[in-house]
Amino acid sequence: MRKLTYADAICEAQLEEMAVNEGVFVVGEDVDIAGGVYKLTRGIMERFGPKRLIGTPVSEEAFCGLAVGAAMTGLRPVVEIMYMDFILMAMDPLVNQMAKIPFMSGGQFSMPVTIRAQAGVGTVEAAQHSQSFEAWFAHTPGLKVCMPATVYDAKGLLKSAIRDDGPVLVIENRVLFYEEEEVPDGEWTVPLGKAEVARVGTDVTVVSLGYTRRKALAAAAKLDGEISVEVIDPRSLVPLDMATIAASIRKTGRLLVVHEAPTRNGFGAEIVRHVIDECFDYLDSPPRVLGGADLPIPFSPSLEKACIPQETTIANAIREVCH
Amino acid sequence: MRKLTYADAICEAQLEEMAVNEGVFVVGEDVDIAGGVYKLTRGIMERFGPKRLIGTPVSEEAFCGLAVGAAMTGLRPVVEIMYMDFILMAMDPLVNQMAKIPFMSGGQFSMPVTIRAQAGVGTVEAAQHSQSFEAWFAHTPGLKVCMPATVYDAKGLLKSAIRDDGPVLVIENRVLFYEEEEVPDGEWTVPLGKAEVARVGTDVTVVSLGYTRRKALAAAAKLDGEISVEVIDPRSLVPLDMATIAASIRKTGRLLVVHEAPTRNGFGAEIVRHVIDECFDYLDSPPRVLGGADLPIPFSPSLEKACIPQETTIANAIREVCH
Amino acid sequence: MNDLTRNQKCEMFRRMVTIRRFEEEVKRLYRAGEITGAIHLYIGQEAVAVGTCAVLRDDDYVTSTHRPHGHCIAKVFDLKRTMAEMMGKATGLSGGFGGSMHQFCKDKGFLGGNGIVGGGIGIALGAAFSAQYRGTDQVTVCFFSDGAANQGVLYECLNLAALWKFPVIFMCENNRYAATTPVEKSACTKDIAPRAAPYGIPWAICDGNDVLDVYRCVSEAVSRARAGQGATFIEAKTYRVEPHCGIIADERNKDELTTWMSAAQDPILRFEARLLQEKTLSADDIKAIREEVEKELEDAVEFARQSPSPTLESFATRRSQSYA
Amino acid sequence: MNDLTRNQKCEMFRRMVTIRRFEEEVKRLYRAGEITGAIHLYIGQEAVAVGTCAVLRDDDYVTSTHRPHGHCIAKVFDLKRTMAEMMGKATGLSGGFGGSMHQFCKDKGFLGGNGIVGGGIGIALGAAFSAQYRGTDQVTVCFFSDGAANQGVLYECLNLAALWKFPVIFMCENNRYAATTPVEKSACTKDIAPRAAPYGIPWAICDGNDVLDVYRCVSEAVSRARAGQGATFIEAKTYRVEPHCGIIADERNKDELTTWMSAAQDPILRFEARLLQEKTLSADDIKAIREEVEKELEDAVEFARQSPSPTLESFATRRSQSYA
Ligand SMILES: Cc1ncc(C[n+]2csc(CCOP(=O)(O)OP(=O)(O)O)c2C)c(N)n1
Ligand SMILES: Cc1ncc(C[n+]2csc(CCOP(=O)(O)OP(=O)(O)O)c2C)c(N)n1
Ligand SMILES: [Mg+2]
Ligand SMILES: [Mg+2]
Repeated sequence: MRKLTYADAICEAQLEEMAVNEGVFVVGEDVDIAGGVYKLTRGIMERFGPKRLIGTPVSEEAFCGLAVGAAMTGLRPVVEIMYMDFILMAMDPLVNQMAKIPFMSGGQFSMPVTIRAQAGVGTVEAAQHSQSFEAWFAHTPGLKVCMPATVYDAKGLLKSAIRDDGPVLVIENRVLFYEEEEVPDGEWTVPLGKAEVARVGTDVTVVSLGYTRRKALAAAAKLDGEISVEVIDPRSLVPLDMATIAASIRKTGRLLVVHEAPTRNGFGAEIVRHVIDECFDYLDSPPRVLGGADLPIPFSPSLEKACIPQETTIANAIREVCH
Repeated sequence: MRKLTYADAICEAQLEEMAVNEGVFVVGEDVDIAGGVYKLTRGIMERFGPKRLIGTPVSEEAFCGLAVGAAMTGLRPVVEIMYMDFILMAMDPLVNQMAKIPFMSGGQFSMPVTIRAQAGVGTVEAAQHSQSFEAWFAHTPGLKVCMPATVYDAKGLLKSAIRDDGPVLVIENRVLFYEEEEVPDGEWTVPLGKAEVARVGTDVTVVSLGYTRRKALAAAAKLDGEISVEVIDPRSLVPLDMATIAASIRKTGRLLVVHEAPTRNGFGAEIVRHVIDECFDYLDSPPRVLGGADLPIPFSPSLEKACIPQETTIANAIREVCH
Repeated sequence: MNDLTRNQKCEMFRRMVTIRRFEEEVKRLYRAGEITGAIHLYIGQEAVAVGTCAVLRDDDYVTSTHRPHGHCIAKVFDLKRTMAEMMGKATGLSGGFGGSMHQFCKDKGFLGGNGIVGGGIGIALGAAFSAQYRGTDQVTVCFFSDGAANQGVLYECLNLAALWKFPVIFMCENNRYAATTPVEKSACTKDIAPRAAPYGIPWAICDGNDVLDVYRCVSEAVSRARAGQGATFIEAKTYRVEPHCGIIADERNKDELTTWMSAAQDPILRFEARLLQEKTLSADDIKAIREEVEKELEDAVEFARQSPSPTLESFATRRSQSYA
Repeated sequence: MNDLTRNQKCEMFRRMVTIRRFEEEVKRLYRAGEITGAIHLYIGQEAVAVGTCAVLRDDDYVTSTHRPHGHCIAKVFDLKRTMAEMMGKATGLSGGFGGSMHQFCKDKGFLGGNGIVGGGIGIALGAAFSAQYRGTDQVTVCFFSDGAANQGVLYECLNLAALWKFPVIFMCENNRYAATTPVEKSACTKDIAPRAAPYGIPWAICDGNDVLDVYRCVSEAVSRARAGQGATFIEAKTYRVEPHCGIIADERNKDELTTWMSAAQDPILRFEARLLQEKTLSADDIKAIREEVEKELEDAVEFARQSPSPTLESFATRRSQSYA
């Protein structure tokens, strides 16, 4: 075992995949200078040079389009979108093109594009630097979506994404970049579509997306003795590992979904829909979603905190679900 | 009473609001030539001239940005986006700018922009001309969203949208454009946030979005005698009239939501979440969503039909919910 | 063009006639209800597609638009599968999943039509990048029209293509209209090609109704691209003879239409006259070509009609492959 | 500039010094943890904001960027509320909801900073449209930098501004960097302004570290715009002295930095020298101005510190107003 940060896990995944497949290249703003603004491409220049690590102008639509064309002609692009908010400049290549061409072409083209985009609330960067769009992309047929919340998953999911023949959106969490965790030596992958039971419990199932996994675990620890909380991190949203979630709910009979994205039409609603479909008769109380406020994220630090789930609000919501 | 088409209802709403407020102007591609490609701006040029009916080049990002700046400085733009799919070129002005500026500016700026975009499956135009993004925009704090399914609502909701001081997305349905209905003479509005009970029933509640209202009504008629179906058209998704939906479910104990957008993380899931929150104890069976397939819309006409709810699949789904 | 052989010219003529007749047939089938959807015809622009693709190799790339039949026939030349796609059949180029606007042919480097105006430009950039990355001398041609020239992505891509010396040709078919909007109302200047100038990208304007002028201009651009000298921007002045799309009324000036369809302007009549005049082909040769085209077209329609629709099963298979 | 009065020059100098000192203070407060978030400092570019806004009226419009403090102070000149916004206080220009990147002031035509690179360009187009629509002679200035010049929306807007003769000035502050990327790596040509040429938009390059050169250039553009003669594109050559953002490491060449901060280049030192030389101000005048600025800045910081945070109640009120 060794210690690794989330940011370095991202670097490692890219380095390893670049080493085994020379069609893999990384493209994005500032990625080529000093390991990137957030140091998520450190070490790549030294090892693979500017041919395979391409810093771009601020032209998101063009370089995401470039990824589509490159993937259709035999390459395997990894695109870094600095903040997920900026993906709004590149919605045509993502949604109209890469998500659809494999299908529209009758299966002629595969589309091995990985989009790495960072989300996360908590760095006081206000409404245009705090958005979480996982629900949008989950609603876009043809895209896969995952949200690594641990260092282990940051590396393992990214490697699976790069190897996947379809477009995969990997939502990285900016608040976690420099957090260290113990990880195994060497290589590993985490398959897309496999949830992790992050904590075993018997009274209630908490499904947490991305960073909220940590807060949910903290809340669960706090409730220890009072309520036995099972925490599940789905890790990928599309495909979604409903088997693991459903098994948990058949045991606990209760569900709380937690995410930072706005509650209205968030991915929480989608999980509730599935659970109602598959586990209705096992439910002891109505499944609930604790998402972010249905507001843009305010700048003022105190209000920012109030807009997303926190350890205490999660604990309270768990209590309510278990009333 | 008189007969009016859905397209003419849209024209009337714009003409009437332009007459009472000289800050109202209409902007979009081809809107100024011969009443627009789909004749949704007929009569405006004759009455208000090119100053207030502005045909643009194919530059969606620029003219949606223009609407933001115009609204911030005292005007009341109505923007036509030809197909909703093309809104992907303008996500920054819509989501990062107009949805957020009223909030980020601490309430200094209002944002009276109406975006008219057309959706609809059934005209055999394949994956890039068939998308329904209502769930995305419902998930975007700061935007209101409505989906008129009748001629009456096409006019009434659009007038309310134009009068609203915040950005409102009006999703028009291309398949309905030339359908005629009987409507009252003169002026009316339909408030945002008010559902309509389109058919009264006692056994099951069907909530239908947009065009599926017609198919749901047809399915309900077909089931007459077998199952008594209540059909509710929420008309606006944000704000959502949960009171009307909840009252219906307290009566029927059963729910089916129908929409054309992909099922995964569609607005159906959001309605299910609300119903579970508010009516769990009244439910006799698990609420279900019958949405579109989680696939891009295929071109082949037979497959296109198979990808969205049809009268018979709705009837079957109603039967299942009532098993 | 002295470097073109008789066979080449003959083939170019054949393809132009094929496109014209294909489009006329599509129009007829659309009216008869055998083809449905949004159909954008290429009639009047045949010289651009053919003059361009005649320069290209099979392994070169092309990105196309919502008006792709001409480009597709010029590059792929598979009437049967193209017609089958128009009818949404399983034997179509895209298996019936794409339709008119989404013809794709991987084997011939045809990276697809595109329902999004401007949607192919970034894809072309990526194909050009890919050739450079893989160290091949493949060239990419990006077709678009005057309307698409107002999409910002074009300028992002011009900058990148210049900065990185990509082997790409931006081929702007200025057919004077974007849907119903005349180019004078959408572009602030008379010509579009000079918009490439500030990026240091060589640009040229050619007569888009003269297949040899197109060929000449594209040949130069392709040589430059293959030699690693980067991008070129070409504006081909032409005219869209048909209404924008099956469903849309056309309120254009009749005189304008008549002029562009006259023997002095029609790209096929012009090329035919030239071939006759320079005695490359005789009137009998031309008649024979036209008859062959007729026969092939008939076969293609028949093939398309007889072909099965894609089934729900093939649908499900594809789904499990690429769609989660 | 002979047409500038002593008072005007004096005020320009004061604002430049104010911006510089404001930014230095922000840096200090950021390090001390009193200001949080993503902070982009304007140090070194003061001549651009001040030279530009000195030409404008209160009812003219400005759109800004992620680096808005300079533009905001130059146009709005309300240190207290600007500083309060930096701390997310209820008395801030945006009530604490916007923060550093989202300062707004409707009364002074300040249409906001913008967290999206290029996000303000379309908004500026709309403000210019609006003035023309309402028949006023208001002018709009759109500030952006070399990085934003690679966003396609700029070219869409240039075309529209030219086509419709909008009273808008595109002010590109070429400060040589976009985050860590030097302009040579992002733009395929040396200058950015000539990219406006194909649109028929007059363009100019000015010395962005010389406030009088900026003033002169913008004056001409504003006259043209007010007279209904349409848009202008100005590139102001300047330099971003601080790292891109509080959190980002800076690996630039030290010599480059030293040169640009030298008395020969620093915009404030240059203007000061000039004012002294032409005897517009004495050394004492300058000292007095600097002291006044110091005092005002202290007051502003104190005001911000003492101000309350926005409450959940104000939040709820706003919510019911604008948010469904
Ligand atoms: C992004 C986008 N906006 C609008 C449309 C609707 N539309 C389809 S074709 C067209 C006109 C395109 O004109 P041009 O680029 O000149 O192509 P042409 O039709 O002349 O081949 C428009 C506006 C679209 N398909 N995509
Ligand atoms: C659309 C978008 N892409 C990327 C970013 C991240 N980002 C913030 S500032 C910046 C550099 C901008 O450079 P420039 O336009 O030159 O402005 P400057 O920082 O020099 O003022 C980048 C890439 C962003 N905010 N928005
Ligand atoms: Mg055209
Ligand atoms: Mg810069």
